[in-house]
Amino acid sequence: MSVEATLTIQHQTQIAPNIYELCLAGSIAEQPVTPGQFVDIKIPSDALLLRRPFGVAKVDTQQKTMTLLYRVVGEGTTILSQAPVGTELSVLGPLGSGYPIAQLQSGQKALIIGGGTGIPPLYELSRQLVAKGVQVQHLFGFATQSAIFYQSEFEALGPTAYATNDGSYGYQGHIGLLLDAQFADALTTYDAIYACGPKGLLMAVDNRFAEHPNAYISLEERMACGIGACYACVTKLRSNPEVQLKICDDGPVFKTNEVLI
Amino acid sequence: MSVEATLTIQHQTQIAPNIYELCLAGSIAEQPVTPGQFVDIKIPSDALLLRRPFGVAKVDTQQKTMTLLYRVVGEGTTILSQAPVGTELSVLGPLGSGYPIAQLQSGQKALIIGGGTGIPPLYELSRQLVAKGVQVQHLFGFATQSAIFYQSEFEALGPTAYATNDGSYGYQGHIGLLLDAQFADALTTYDAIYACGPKGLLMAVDNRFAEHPNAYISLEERMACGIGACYACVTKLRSNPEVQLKICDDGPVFKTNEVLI
Amino acid sequence: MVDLAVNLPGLQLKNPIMPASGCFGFGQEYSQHYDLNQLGAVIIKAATKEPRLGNATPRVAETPSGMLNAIGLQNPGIEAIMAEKLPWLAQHYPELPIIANVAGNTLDDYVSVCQAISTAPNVHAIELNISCPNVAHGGLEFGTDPQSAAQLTAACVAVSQVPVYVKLSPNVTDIRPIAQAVEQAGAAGFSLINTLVGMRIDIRTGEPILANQTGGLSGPAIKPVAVRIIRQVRSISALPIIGMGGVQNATDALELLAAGANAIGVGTANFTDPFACPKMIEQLPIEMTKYGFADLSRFAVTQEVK
Amino acid sequence: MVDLAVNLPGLQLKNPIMPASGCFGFGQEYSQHYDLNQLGAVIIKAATKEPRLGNATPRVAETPSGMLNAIGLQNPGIEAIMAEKLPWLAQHYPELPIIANVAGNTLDDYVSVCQAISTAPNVHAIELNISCPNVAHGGLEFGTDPQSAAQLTAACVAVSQVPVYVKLSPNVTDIRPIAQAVEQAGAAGFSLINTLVGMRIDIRTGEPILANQTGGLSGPAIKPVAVRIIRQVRSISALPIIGMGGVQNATDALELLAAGANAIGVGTANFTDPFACPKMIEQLPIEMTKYGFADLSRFAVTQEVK
Ligand SMILES: Cc1cc2nc3c(=O)[nH]c(=O)nc-3n(C[C@H](O)[C@H](O)[C@H](O)COP(=O)(O)OP(=O)(O)OC[C@H]3O[C@@H](n4cnc5c(N)ncnc54)[C@H](O)[C@@H]3O)c2cc1C
Ligand SMILES: Cc1cc2nc3c(=O)[nH]c(=O)nc-3n(C[C@H](O)[C@H](O)[C@H](O)COP(=O)(O)OP(=O)(O)OC[C@H]3O[C@@H](n4cnc5c(N)ncnc54)[C@H](O)[C@@H]3O)c2cc1C
Ligand SMILES: Cc1cc2nc3c(=O)[nH]c(=O)nc-3n(C[C@H](O)[C@H](O)[C@H](O)COP(=O)(O)O)c2cc1C
Ligand SMILES: Cc1cc2nc3c(=O)[nH]c(=O)nc-3n(C[C@H](O)[C@H](O)[C@H](O)COP(=O)(O)O)c2cc1C
Ligand code: FES
Ligand code: FES
Repeated sequence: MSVEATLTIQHQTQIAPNIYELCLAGSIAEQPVTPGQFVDIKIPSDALLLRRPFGVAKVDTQQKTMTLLYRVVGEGTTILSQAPVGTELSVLGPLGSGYPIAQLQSGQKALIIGGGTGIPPLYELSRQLVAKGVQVQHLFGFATQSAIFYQSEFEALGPTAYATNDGSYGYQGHIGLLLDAQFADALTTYDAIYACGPKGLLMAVDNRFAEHPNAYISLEERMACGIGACYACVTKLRSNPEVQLKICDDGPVFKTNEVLI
Repeated sequence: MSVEATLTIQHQTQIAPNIYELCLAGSIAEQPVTPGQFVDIKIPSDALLLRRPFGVAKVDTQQKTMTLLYRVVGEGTTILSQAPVGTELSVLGPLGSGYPIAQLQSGQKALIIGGGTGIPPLYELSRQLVAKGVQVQHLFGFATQSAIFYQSEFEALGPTAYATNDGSYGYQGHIGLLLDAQFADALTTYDAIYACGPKGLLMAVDNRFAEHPNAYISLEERMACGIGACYACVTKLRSNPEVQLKICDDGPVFKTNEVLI
Repeated sequence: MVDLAVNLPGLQLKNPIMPASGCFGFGQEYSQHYDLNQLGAVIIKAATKEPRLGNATPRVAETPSGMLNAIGLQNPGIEAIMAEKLPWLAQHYPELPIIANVAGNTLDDYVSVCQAISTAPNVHAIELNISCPNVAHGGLEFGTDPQSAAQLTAACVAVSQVPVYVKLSPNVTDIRPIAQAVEQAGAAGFSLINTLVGMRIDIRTGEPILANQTGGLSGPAIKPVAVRIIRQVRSISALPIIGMGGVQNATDALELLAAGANAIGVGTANFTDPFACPKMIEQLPIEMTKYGFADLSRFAVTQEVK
Repeated sequence: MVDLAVNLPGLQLKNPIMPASGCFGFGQEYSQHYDLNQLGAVIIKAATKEPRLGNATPRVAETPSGMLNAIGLQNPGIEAIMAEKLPWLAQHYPELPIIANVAGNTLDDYVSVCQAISTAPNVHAIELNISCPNVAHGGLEFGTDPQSAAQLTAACVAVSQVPVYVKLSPNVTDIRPIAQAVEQAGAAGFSLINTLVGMRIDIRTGEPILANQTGGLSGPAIKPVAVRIIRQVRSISALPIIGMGGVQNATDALELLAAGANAIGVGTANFTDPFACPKMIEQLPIEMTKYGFADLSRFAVTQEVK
């Protein structure tokens, strides 16, 4: 059940160039989320009507806090990044379907693939998997070394490999190339594959793991209602493009080979 | 010379139902104003484009602070009243012509007539007159006793008579009636007359003191530019209605009998 | 006690607030958030003869105090709406009046959808959408020419079991001849306004943000246009008007009522706040009391507008 | 170094930013605040044959991210403008290109003002205002009918010593035939857009806030309409476009340029911030660098818009 509630900014820190860690306290954080779910935030500006969707990077149900990680890209995130501690935000969530994890057992292996601002929800995913005893391998793509965030946080959960476009850290090149070079047998090695990131990354994962029985990608699209009522955020079923699914509601997580990216 | 500058909210207090005292600190307050001048404030909301005009109730050039008194009437003043201490406001001013006071000598007598939210700029006026040694008599109209603000402040400067619509304080009835009842010889008794308030009050004053050589009223009108460029705030010259004056720039203060109210 | 009831042809409403077409789906999603019985009525998403996939994505973009949409009338088609969507509403909210928004490519499309959908027991009125800016055919074409608008209206009125409200476009030089033609053709009322045509461009690419290039502008940005058009149509017609365009709160609703509307559609505001409608219904009596109105009858406006 | 220069018929501009007509008077007031030589040009307030008193007050009202105005073309008349306003500008800012906005009731009015004002040495172009929504005669009438628009344009072009840009109204069903007619009649370019027609109502009284009832809607609220119309006209014409409508900052200016404009008018933003224009001129190279543009030439758009 998604709810609309007022959450309060508990702290907010810039953790990389243009990347902010936002910690919100309030009732929505009393319940755990399915990793991959997102929240839809009303930006505190009268002129901005549409809520902004952000993946949930961490929920601490004891502290009743929720952490989001976001990049400043436009007007809404600029205003959000300037909101002081104590600001009250209207938050709608948790929304969407999230990544299935119930099928995994302790000791099984999961490959978590992310790029840029697709990475935040993968942190809650990795936390929940590790809590179940699943062994996680992270594989993250960034433009350049300085853009990397949450490195130690992820490394604390499992081995973490990086690819950077300019080669300034880890493998040089995009995630697809790193997959081919160092994780060529991932299709069979991992019990589950989870991905979130830019379109190119999702296509690379969708492509390589189309046949994997347990591989998931998370999509982004411009949204209005966030709850499936307005048909803003549709994507077509690959097996039958006459059927459209709503990313906000049926997604944002889909199985590989399920939808047309 | 009017300037645009950032002023900071130093404190803000509700001093009567819906009436706020707002103290702003910053460069504009380093210079004295002509009483009756106003400032034009950008409300901190992205959706509200037009600045709001407010008479200057007090300038303290030593402390570099400026005091405004305003009533919450709509969206802009509602947002302003909720702005916390420390908020930075873009302020344009001081604007307009203000009340002439140079002609008065120490010992001369001035009658200051105001109603409701027309009263704020009369405080700075009275302060400056008293500083010159002018004897001031205040005459203020309010809807009801609880609406009265700045009573002790004005009484400290000179005798202050009140009229309330419901008779809950002072004279019962509007200012015109009080003028007729208790200040029937004001035309000759006072060396100067100054008024600011609702249209009815201004008409009553304009009417009664049309012939007074030193009587002034301050007008209000909806404004856009605030500096005389857009022709939003015009009023017609009484002697020649083909000539229009701009309230923001030629006014807001006019001589009695000068313009069509 | 303030009385919010409104009686219009086909519509006995306990209050004048209804979600606008396309901004509330077929009610299911928002029913997670609150009891839809609070609403005066619900205007459901456009129904067309065949299922429609709509336009490519991105379908929405934000603008100052507004948004653009180019959904393209995606809907499951009249059959599925009759078989699933309307029955779901009838089952969960048997007392809730539904207004069916009808769209199509051709006159025949419109006629067949009106005929079918007006037989659904919970459909109390039709909102004839001749003003959708986001489809290649039909839609706006019927809405910009008085004669085509009248022809379509007459044909739909003839086959409909319920009153037909015609939803007009603000994207015209003069709305009055169109409103007049539609009234003469037998419309029971008007729905005003649909979206303005707008565009946003992504500076990085120089390309429109919306895949459809243009989209319909809605939200508070268009409220002054809605007020103007409602008052213009009110000045030449006594027919009921469902007013919409930028209503975010009870004060906005009162402004559209004061312009001449008899009921209020709420679109974009649902996205900003999913509880916008129930909050408005709660706030309306408080605001009305503040301004001294005991019921909605004083909002009977007939002034002429230049 | 980013190059902001723009060369248009009659206008060698050091940058594309110019205050829009009616929002900057004749320059004197804003010259208290900054050196007008920073501007690309100034479009002065509408000039009419006789002095105009304009409409009754209130003349402005606020709307979400916008405002309404119904000034009604108040101006001191062509004689005073030629005798005082233009000479003041020529004396204080001899290098500053002035664009004269011309309005009237009849074709003859327009013609005589164009003839006179185009002889002023600092008037480099005329902006023919056939789109003012706030006057009873002329204005909008010429702007909604292709034939009248063409006739007026041809007559004004014939008598003008400087290029004539025609300012079109967005309050039409289809702007393209009007733009085409105006181009064929000899216009040097377009000015897009004038205001949308809107209204605000005071709930307390049920009466419009503006004495004129309706007013012109400007500001960011209309930016998506401006972008759409600029792109529509760009898709059928290669003539230069002075784009305006809701430009508040350099990013907005780039969006209108990307839509197809060649220069940018700034209206309402001057009221929100008297320094809006110089700030934009300062910010433009920074924003352009961010997006990788070395000059304004890449903004040559010809895509078709549905
Ligand atoms: C399910 C989901 C989860 C997301 N999670 C994250 C996250 O954890 N961290 C993060 O940094 N970003 C995330 N994003 C992207 C984030 O929503 C956008 O970066 C943000 O909305 C931009 O807002 P803005 O006002 O700064 O940009 P503007 O460009 O000014 O926004 C204008 C409009 O476009 C929309 N928009 C712009 N970019 C996107 C986008 N990429 N996806 C969807 N809508 C967009 C905005 O929501 C707004 O409606 C997520 C997006 C989706 C759909
Ligand atoms: C020269 C001058 C001096 C003023 N001094 C004071 C003062 O000292 N104290 C005080 O309380 N009020 C004063 N006012 C009135 C004050 O400007 C308005 O009450 C205020 O603008 C209302 O803003 P709002 O957003 O709350 O109201 P809204 O009604 O939401 O405002 C909408 C628009 O209408 C304008 N508006 C509304 N009422 C008025 C009005 N009475 N006069 C001019 N514009 C108006 C607003 O500025 C805004 O542009 C003065 C007005 C003028 C012209
Ligand atoms: C996402 C979206 C979808 C819409 N779909 C429809 C539709 O299917 N049929 C219709 O007649 N109007 C449709 N509209 C227009 C609204 O019903 C309404 O007329 C318009 O948005 C103005 O109201 P608002 O400003 O409250 O949103 C849609 C609007 C939006 C924002
Ligand atoms: C107060 C005001 C007065 C205006 N006067 C004129 C005018 O005299 N002639 C004209 O062509 N346009 C006039 N306009 C329209 C503007 O020039 C401009 O086209 C419009 O406001 C859109 O730009 P903006 O959103 O930047 O304000 C006026 C606009 C405003 C707000
Ligand atoms: S955002 Fe409305 S359906 Fe997804
Ligand atoms: S407000 Fe623009 S001239 Fe007075």
